[in-house]
Amino acid sequence: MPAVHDVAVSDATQLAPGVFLLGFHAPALVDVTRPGQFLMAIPPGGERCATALGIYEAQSQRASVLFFVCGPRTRELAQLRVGDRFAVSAPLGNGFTFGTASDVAIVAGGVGIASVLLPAQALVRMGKRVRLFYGARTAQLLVEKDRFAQEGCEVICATDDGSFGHHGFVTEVLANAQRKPDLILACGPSPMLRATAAVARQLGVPAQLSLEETFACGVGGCWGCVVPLDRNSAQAPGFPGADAGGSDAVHARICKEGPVFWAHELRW
Amino acid sequence: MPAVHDVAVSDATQLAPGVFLLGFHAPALVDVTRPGQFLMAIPPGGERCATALGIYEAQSQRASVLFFVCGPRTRELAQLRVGDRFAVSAPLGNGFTFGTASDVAIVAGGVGIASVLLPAQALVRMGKRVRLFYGARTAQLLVEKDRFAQEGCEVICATDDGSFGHHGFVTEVLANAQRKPDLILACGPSPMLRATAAVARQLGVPAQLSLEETFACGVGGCWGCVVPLDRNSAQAPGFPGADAGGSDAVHARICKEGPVFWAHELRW
Amino acid sequence: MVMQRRPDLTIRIGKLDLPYPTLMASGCYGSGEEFEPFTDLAQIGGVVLKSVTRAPRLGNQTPRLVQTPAGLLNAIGLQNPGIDWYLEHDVKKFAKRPCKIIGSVAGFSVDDYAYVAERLAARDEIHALEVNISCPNVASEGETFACNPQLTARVVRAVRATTDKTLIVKLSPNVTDIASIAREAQDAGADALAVINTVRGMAIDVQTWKPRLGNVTGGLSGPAIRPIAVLAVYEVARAVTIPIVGQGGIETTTDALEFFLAGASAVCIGTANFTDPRIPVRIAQELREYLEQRGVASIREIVGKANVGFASPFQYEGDEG
Amino acid sequence: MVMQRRPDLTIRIGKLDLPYPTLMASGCYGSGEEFEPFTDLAQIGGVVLKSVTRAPRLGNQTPRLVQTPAGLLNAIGLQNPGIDWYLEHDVKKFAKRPCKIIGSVAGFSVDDYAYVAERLAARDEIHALEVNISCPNVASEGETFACNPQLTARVVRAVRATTDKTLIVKLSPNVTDIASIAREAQDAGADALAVINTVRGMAIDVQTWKPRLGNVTGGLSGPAIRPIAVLAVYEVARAVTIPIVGQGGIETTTDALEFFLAGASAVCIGTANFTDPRIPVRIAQELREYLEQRGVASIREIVGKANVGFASPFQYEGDEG
Ligand SMILES: Cc1cc2nc3c(=O)[nH]c(=O)nc-3n(C[C@H](O)[C@H](O)[C@H](O)COP(=O)(O)OP(=O)(O)OC[C@H]3O[C@@H](n4cnc5c(N)ncnc54)[C@H](O)[C@@H]3O)c2cc1C
Ligand SMILES: Cc1cc2nc3c(=O)[nH]c(=O)nc-3n(C[C@H](O)[C@H](O)[C@H](O)COP(=O)(O)OP(=O)(O)OC[C@H]3O[C@@H](n4cnc5c(N)ncnc54)[C@H](O)[C@@H]3O)c2cc1C
Ligand SMILES: Cc1cc2nc3c(=O)[nH]c(=O)nc-3n(C[C@H](O)[C@H](O)[C@H](O)COP(=O)(O)O)c2cc1C
Ligand SMILES: Cc1cc2nc3c(=O)[nH]c(=O)nc-3n(C[C@H](O)[C@H](O)[C@H](O)COP(=O)(O)O)c2cc1C
Ligand code: FES
Ligand code: FES
Repeated sequence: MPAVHDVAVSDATQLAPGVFLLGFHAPALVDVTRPGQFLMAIPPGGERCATALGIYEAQSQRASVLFFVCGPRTRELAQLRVGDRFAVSAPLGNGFTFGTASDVAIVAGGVGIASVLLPAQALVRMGKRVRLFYGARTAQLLVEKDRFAQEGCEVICATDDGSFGHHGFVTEVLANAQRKPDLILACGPSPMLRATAAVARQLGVPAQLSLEETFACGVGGCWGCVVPLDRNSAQAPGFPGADAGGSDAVHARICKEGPVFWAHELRW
Repeated sequence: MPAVHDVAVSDATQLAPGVFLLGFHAPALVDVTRPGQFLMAIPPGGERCATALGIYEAQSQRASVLFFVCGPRTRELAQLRVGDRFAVSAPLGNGFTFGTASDVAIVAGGVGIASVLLPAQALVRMGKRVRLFYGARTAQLLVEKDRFAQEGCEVICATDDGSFGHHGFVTEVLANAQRKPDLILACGPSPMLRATAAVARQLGVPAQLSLEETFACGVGGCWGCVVPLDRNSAQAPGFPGADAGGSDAVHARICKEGPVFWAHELRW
Repeated sequence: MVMQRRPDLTIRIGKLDLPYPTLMASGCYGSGEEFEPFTDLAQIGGVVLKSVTRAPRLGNQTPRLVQTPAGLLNAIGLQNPGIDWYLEHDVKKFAKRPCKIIGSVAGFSVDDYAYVAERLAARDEIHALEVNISCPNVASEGETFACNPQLTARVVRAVRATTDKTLIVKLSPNVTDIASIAREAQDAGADALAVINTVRGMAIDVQTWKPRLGNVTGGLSGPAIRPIAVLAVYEVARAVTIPIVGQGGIETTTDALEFFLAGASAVCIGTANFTDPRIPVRIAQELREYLEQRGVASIREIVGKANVGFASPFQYEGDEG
Repeated sequence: MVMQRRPDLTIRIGKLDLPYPTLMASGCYGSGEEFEPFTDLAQIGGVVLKSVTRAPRLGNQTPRLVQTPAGLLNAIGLQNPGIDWYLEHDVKKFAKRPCKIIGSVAGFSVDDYAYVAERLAARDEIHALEVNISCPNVASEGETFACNPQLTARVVRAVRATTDKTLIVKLSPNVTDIASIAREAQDAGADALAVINTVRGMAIDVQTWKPRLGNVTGGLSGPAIRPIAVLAVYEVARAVTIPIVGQGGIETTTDALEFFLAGASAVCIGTANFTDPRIPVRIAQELREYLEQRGVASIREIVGKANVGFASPFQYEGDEG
C-alpha cells in the first residue's frame, strides 16, 4: 500500500560526476517494495513537482535512489546530507513480472541502472541465471557495475566511446549473445528501449520495458504521462476515451498502468 | 571600487534558531569595505534577485554576513557549507560617517546588528566611547552581544519579552540614558528607526539611520528602493523628477544614495 | 485573544455547502481516488473532476508536461472517455468519496456544453458543475469561449438552463479584461466563478530545436502564476457579487490566504498536489490556526479584507515599470 | 564539425547594428553606468534606458518591489526627471558608453509620446527609440495603449512621424491576442517589436492584510514569465515580418536560445541582472560556443528555427488541460 514516507538520509555518495546514491532509513517502505517500482521524491524547497525516481535498493530497513543531476530538482536532492529529512510517496507503479523464465537478460542504459537492481537480486535469489547488459556514454558512468557482479549477475558492458567493454550500443551485444535468454527486462533512454524491443522481436523473446516520461502526479491523476498501448493489453485502461483515434492504440498512463509494459504491446 | 567577488565559505555557524553567521575568504573585499556598507549575495540557484546583506566582519582576509532566515533566499544561503563557493557584489552603498563625535550610541534591533560591528570596531579603534543599545524579541536572539563587549563597547540590552535586560524597547533605554551621546548610529526594523529618530530629536543629537527596503539591483539601476528625503540634503539626487510632487521631499535610492541617511533629513 | 469554539472553515458556494474551503483542481486530482493513499479526503472540501466532453478524446501527443521555473506547463488535450462511458462506468464510483464531487464540463460548441452539463448534472453523485470555457469554439474559427464576452454568456446561459445545481464558471486569464468576462458570466446565471485557469505558454528544446510539448503550446500553472491569479481574483471580486473560487499557484497557507484576502470565498489546489499530496490537508489545518490566533470566528470574515481597490483612478497606472 | 571563423553574433534591428544580440531591459539597467563595475559594457549589444515622460514623475509609493516564486513584481511608477532635465543633464553622459543606447519613451497621451520621442530622437547620443506603450491613456479612461489595437496604431504613427531612427515598439502580454496588436504596430511603421513587457500581478501581505506593493498592482518579470514570453514571441513571429526583441525571464543561455528559436532576432535581459550582473556577458560568450559546436555561422541562422506553427488548426486547442 503506497503512502507518504517521512525519511532521514542515512548515506549520500557521489558515484561519478553528477551521479549520486542517496540512502535513507525507511523500514515501512522496504517491506512493501516490489522490483521495478518507483517513488516520487517531494522537493524540500517546494515550488516544483515531485521527482520520479526508481527504487534502487530496499533492504534491512534502508532504501535508496540513484540519480543523475540534470536539472533543478535532482540538483536539490544531490545537496541532501546525512541526517537531512525529506519525504517520498512510494512505492508506486507496477513492477516487473518474472513468470517461469530461467535465463533473464537485463538491459540497462544510463540511469536505467537505478531500476534494475531489485529485479536482479530477486531473480538471483530465485536461482535464475541473470545477465546484465549495461551501456553508458563512457566507462566512468558505468556506475555500480561491480555491485551487480557481486550480486551474482554476469555483467556485460558497452560504452559509446569504447572506454570500457564493447564499443557501441549494448543492444548490439545482446543481439549477438551466444545464449538466447527466455526473458528480457530493460530500463533506460527510449532509443535504447526501442532498440531492445527490436532485438527481442528478432530473437522471439518476450521483453518488459520500464518506460520514462515527464511525470507530474505520478499516481494516475493528471494523464500527463501516457504511452500508446494495444487496446487488448491486460494493462490497457478499459475505456473508449483512449482509442477515440479509431486506431487499435489506447493511451495508458506510464505511472499508473506502468511503468513496466510488454514491448510487443506498445504502439509507440 | 565595488566588484563581483567569487568567494569560498570559510565557516558557517548557526548563532540561534534561524540566525546564521557565514564567513568567507575575500581579501580583495576586506581591503576596501567601509563601516555600514552592504553586499548583494548572488543566489547559487538563480531564479531570484541577489540578497542585500550588511557586511558584518571584514578582517584578515575574511568577511562575513549575519542573517536571519525569513524566506527562500536566506534559506538557500543558510544551506551553504564550508568550502562551497558563491559570489557577492560588494562593497555597496555609503557607510556611516563619524565626524568629530567622541561619545557614540549605536542602536541595533534584530538583524540590524549585522551592520554595526564594523562601525563599532572603527570607533573603538579611534578611541571613541561606544555604547551599543541592542534590542531583540527575546534573549536568545541577542546574538553576538558578548562579541561587542569584547570589542570594547558598553552593551545595553532590551527584549520585548523581558527575558534579558530592559523589558521593552531599546529606544526607551536610550531616551533615559544618564549620559547623552553626541552621535547616534542606528540599524534595524523601521519602527525602531523611527523611534530612534524621535529620541534623537528630543535629545538634540544627530542620528544616522541605516535603512532597509526591498532591493532588486542594489546598485541604483532600478529605482525600486527609494525613500523620501529633504531635497536640500547633500545626499538628494539633484534632479526635479524626484520632487514632481511639489513637496520638499525627493525620492532617493536607499541602495545608492544610502543606505545610511541623517534622520533629520528623512521625509518618511 | 484566544477563542472558545474552533474557527469555522465551512463555506457555501451557491447551493453547495463545503466543510472546508479547499477544492482540488480539475485535471490535477483524478477523481480523488488516486490520492486517497496519501491524504484524507474527508479533510478537503471537494474534488473538481477532470473535464469531460461529449465525445471521447485521445488527448495530445506526448510530451504533455514540461517543468518551468516554479511552474508546470501542461497540454493534456482533455483526454477523457466521453460523457456516455463516463456516466455508465465512472460516476457511480464517486458516491464513495467522503467529500463533495464537482463535475467539470468542456466542449467545442454551445450545444456540447449544454448536452454534457444536462446529463452530468442529472446524476446525484455530482454535487455541482464547473464549466471549463477555456476551449476553442469550432463555429468561430476556434476562438476560445472564455476570451469572448458574448461566447461566454451564450455558454453560461445554455448550461444554466439545464440545471439548478450550483454552476461554477471557470475564467481564463488569457484576456485583456477579465472583469468584463466575469460580469457577463454572472449576468448569464453563474452561481460562482473559478479564477483562474492556466496561463498560455510554451517551452522550446534547445537541443532538438522543437517545441517541448507535443501540442506546441500549453497551460502554465503553479507558483509562477500566483501573482497573476491573485490580481485576477482581486479585479473580479470588484466586478461581481457572486462567490469566487481562487486558484493559481497555491502551495502554502500563506498563498491561500492571499486569495481569500483578495476576495475568494474558497480556494482550489492543483499543481501543489504534484509537489506534495499532503498540502491541502495541511492548509486546512493551518487556516484554522491562523484564524484562531487572530480571534477570527470564520474564514468568511476575511474574504476580500485586503481588497482596497487601486492606487490610481486608472487601474493600470503605475504598474508599467 | 568545427568552424574556421568564430560564429557571428552581430544583428541588425531596423537601422541599428548591434555587435551582440543582447540588450539590457528598460528600467532594469539604469543607463549602464550603474553596472559598469560588475561587467564589461563593451560585450553587450546595448542598453535600453529607463522610460522617460514629458513631465517629471515622483513615481509610486514604496514598497515598489516584491519577490515572488521565480519572479519579481515591480511598480516603480516611471519615476524620472522629465524630458527637459533629462536632455539637459543625463543624455550627454551616454556618449561615453561603449555600447548602443536606446531611448525609451512613455506617455499618457498620443501627444506626449510624439513630443518626447521627437526631442529624444534628435540627440546623437540616442541610437534608437523604444516605445513603452504599456501606459494608461488619460483620454480614454486610462485604457492601456498596448491593450487596444487602434490606440497602439495611433501612438506608433505619431512617433514614427517624428524620427527616422530605428523604432522598437514594446508590446504588453496583458491582451487577448498579442498577434493582432503586433500587426497594427508593424503597419503603423514600427521597425521592430519588443516582446514582452511585464505581466500584471499583485501580492498581498497576510500579516497586515494589505497589498504588498504601494501601488497595489505591479508588473511580473523574471523566469516565472518565460513560458508566457516565449509563446508571445512565437505567435508574434508568425504575424509580422519585422524583427523581434525577445524578453521575459531570460537568465541562462538556454533561455536566450528558446527566444531566438521561437523567432526573436535579439534578446533583452532585465531581471537577471538583479540575480547576477555577469549573466549578459556570459550569455553572449556561451551563445558563440553553442553556435560553434553546431557549426552554425551566425546567430541569424537560428532565428525562428523552432517555429513550426501549431499542432491544431485551432491555435488554442489542446492547451486547455
Ligand atoms: C518512472 C521513472 C523513473 C525514473 N527513475 C530515475 C532514476 O532512478 N534516476 C534518475 O536519475 N532519473 C530517473 N528518472 C528521470 C527523472 O525523473 C528526471 O530526470 C527528472 O525530471 C529530473 O528532474 P530535474 O528537475 O532535475 O530536471 P528537469 O528540470 O526535469 O530537466 C530534465 C531535463 O530537461 C532538460 N531541459 C530543461 N530545459 C530545457 C530546454 N530549454 N531545452 C532542452 N532541454 C531542457 C534538462 O537539461 C534536463 O535534461 C525517472 C523517471 C521516471 C518517469
Ligand atoms: C541594505 C540592506 C541590508 C540588509 N542586511 C541584512 C543583514 O545583514 N541580515 C539580514 O538577515 N537581512 C538583511 N537585510 C534584509 C534582507 O535583505 C531580506 O530579509 C531579504 O529579503 C531576505 O530574502 P528572502 O528571500 O530570504 O526573504 P523574502 O522572500 O524576501 O521574504 C522577506 C519577507 O517577506 C515575507 N513574506 C513573503 N511572502 C509574504 C506574504 N504573502 N505575506 C506577508 N509576508 C510575506 C517573508 O515572511 C519574509 O519576512 C538587509 C536589507 C537591506 C536593504
Ligand atoms: C524594476 C523594473 C523596472 C522596469 N521599468 C520599465 C520601464 O521603465 N519601461 C519599460 O518599457 N519596461 C520596464 N520594465 C520591464 C522590463 O524592461 C522587461 O521588459 C521585463 O522586466 C521582462 O524582462 P525580464 O524578465 O528579463 O526582466 C521594468 C522591469 C523591472 C523589473
Ligand atoms: C495537468 C493539468 C491538467 C489540467 N486539466 C484541467 C481540465 O481538464 N479542466 C480545467 O478546467 N482545468 C484544468 N487544469 C487547470 C487546473 O484546474 C487549475 O485551474 C490550474 O492548474 C491553476 O491552479 P494550480 O496552479 O493550483 O494548478 C489542469 C491543470 C494541470 C496542471
Ligand atoms: S504523471 Fe500524472 S497520470 Fe502519470
Ligand atoms: S535596488 Fe535598484 S535602485 Fe535600489
